[in-house]
Amino acid sequence: MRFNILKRFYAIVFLTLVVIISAGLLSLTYSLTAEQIKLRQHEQFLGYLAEMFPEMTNFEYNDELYYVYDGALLLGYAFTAGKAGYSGDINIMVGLSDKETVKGVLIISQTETPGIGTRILEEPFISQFAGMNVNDLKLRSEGGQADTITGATVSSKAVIEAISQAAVEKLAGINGQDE
Amino acid sequence: MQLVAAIFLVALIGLLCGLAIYIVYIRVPHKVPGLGKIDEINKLLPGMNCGACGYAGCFAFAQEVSRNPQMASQASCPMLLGNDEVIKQLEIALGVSIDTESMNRKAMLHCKGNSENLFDYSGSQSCKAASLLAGGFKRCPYACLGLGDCIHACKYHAISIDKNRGIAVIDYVKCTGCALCVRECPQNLISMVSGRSKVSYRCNYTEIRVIPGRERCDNGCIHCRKCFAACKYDAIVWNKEKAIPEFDSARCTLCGECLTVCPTGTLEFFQPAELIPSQKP
Amino acid sequence: MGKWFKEFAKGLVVSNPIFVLALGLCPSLAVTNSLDNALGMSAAVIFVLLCSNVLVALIRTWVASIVRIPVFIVIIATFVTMVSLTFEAYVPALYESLGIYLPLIVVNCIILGRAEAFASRNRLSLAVADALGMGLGFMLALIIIAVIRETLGSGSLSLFEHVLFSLPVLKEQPVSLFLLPAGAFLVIGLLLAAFRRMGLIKNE
Amino acid sequence: MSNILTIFVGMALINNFVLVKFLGLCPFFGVSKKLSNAASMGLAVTFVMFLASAVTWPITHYILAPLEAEFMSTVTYILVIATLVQIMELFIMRTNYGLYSAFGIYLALITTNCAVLGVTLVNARESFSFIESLASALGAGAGFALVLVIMSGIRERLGMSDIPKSMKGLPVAFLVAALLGLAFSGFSGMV
Repeated sequence: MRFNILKRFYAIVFLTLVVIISAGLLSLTYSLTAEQIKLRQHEQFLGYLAEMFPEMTNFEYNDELYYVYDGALLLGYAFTAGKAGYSGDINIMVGLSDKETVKGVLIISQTETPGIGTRILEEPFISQFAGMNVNDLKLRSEGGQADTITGATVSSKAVIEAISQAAVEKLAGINGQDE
Repeated sequence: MQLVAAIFLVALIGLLCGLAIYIVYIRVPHKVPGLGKIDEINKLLPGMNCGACGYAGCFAFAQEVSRNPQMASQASCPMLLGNDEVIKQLEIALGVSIDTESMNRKAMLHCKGNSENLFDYSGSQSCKAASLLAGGFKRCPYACLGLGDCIHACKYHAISIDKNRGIAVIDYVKCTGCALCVRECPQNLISMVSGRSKVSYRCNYTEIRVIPGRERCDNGCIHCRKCFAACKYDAIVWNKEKAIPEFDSARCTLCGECLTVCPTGTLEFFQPAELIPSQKP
Repeated sequence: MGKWFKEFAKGLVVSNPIFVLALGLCPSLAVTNSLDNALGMSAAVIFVLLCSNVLVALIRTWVASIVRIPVFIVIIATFVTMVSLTFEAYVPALYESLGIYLPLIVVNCIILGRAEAFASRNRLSLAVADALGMGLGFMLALIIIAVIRETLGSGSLSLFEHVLFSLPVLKEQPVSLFLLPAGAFLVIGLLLAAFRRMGLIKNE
Repeated sequence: MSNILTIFVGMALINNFVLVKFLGLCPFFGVSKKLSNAASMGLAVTFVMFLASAVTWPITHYILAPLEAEFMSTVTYILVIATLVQIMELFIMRTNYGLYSAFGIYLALITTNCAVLGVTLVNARESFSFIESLASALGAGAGFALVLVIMSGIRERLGMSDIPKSMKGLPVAFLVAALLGLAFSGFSGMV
């Protein structure tokens, strides 16, 4: 009788066994690669930060805001912004030379349609932000200075909105922190 | 530590899934009422789902037959024709005797395809579409257009196109009498005849709709009745309303007299070549 | 030995997964807009296809038939997630560009198709042959499509960041249709017709 | 309420699963020869997508998220989908054998359908609420069925038309898909 029960429930036992083994294997690989991924992401970010502030020697980081220093001199601030574009998330890094003016904008990762969406990386669009006043960081139609790329409206609009939203939050942080 | 909990929970999901499949596998009523019998009959049937018997596939036919068994004898299921032992098993299963005579049928095409094209048709390659265009592109409005609607319908690949005459040719041996092609032909050129018929009347022209500029081809029957007069075994009966000969396959001896005497060559042997005595060398 | 090679060669041209079986189209259309992506994706598919065919062939006698499909698909999903984790850790650039299509290799019809149709019914060595054949056939097809799409779509063909060649006129105004999904359909359709015309693949 | 509608329309038309997101192409070419098959396949896939989203949402939010085991989401989702399809197959086979034989191989094909797993992954990535993920599943299913029916209508018509020998069948289906893809990319600006 006992064997019969095992025989009948064999299918369930087998499936559960396979699931346990696969879940175990996965957790193993996950724990192996987890800090590697974090390290990789951090490294990548540092690279972008250095690109934004070439003379940076060290930086402080608290509540998602980077304070960039050259020795003791405060060079500026930097923060990340992210929004869903046409076919995936777009992550952006925004650098401020001081509380008002934008130093520059860098696209960290995007999976837009190559040739169309990827034009947000190219010259006219990406460099328009440098030197722009912080509260102009809105669409031209909404009273700001930033304009989208014809033909890639979804992607470029996503970038501008991401920057403007993040700027508003972070500036509140900086001003609040100064007072 | 959290990973171990995650593994445990995912394993739990796996267990639940396995359990769900198992329960459905056991609890859902294994047998649709009477499925056993239907399954048994279904196994005997060819499983081609050709629809010749008029039902949506062999399983539906099995359901119908298991409900009223006498219906089986007029069933035009082609595969049952050939092998007798399947019919015997079916008779046992249904508890009724099936006479196979009424089952043995073949498809016959009533056209020799000798009428030339009136215009060069390059539209949709289907007889139904072509026949909508002023009754087709052939001089004779009843002629076979040779675009193969019947070929697509035939599940036994018994019909092919005769390239030089441009008409369909039905292979006597492969044809299982499933009658699927009859519905497909827009010119209703194909009719089901008994498997034993010897001579075929290869013309479909009737005076019902006379269209100016359109007439029968050289092989069209001119209703001269010579074949009726020439037949020594009076195997031909003259149908007065339609004015066409009808053949009694029991009396016909395949002597070929009517074929030679017919001025337009409308008649042809229907049996495969090797069965026709007069054509042997 | 002959049988092994026949199974292997079958996957390359005669029953090429993309052109003949029309399986595994989802990733192949999306990632063939650049040669690097295509190579990355085919490497991942070959690895997963090989491992899953081997494992499926090994356990085919023990697996209970009711749970056959869930078990196979869990095995494939495990391999794919491992591949995607390692890619994310060690080859992030490729991981970014493959995007959602990397986890979708799990439901890539070739892998479960071969596991279900072939590996679970043949012995190990044939399963390996089939996996390699199908994998290389997939890679071959992906490379051909990627070369055409990238050259026409972006005017130049680059392999791992160094440009192989670039077409003079197309460099300025590339035909960006080919980078769009519709372009991928076009390329595969015309290629398939060309292969049939050349007699490589038999007509329907 | 309007948010759910935008998600439904968004999934059905704007980022239609087959022609914009490129998921579920294998059955798309395999099944679209006959209109009746395409319609029943579309229905079956929508049903499985709905059930799958309903089941995977609690798993994501109450099991995977709190334990930060997102990397296991693919395995668990595909396990749930395979089980659902298996149960549906057993259920249909037992109760309505005629429909089962009509479906034939296509039922098993749903498991390997990238669109179904795609829906669950998108639901997780967009972190929809329960109702929203059901709406997105229905939208994706409706989009899939819509495109499948359009494609099979065209392919049946093409079956009879005068096409060069080497283009017949699959190649012409790809070209039709290309044109449909372009047409559907026209929706992209709507939402």
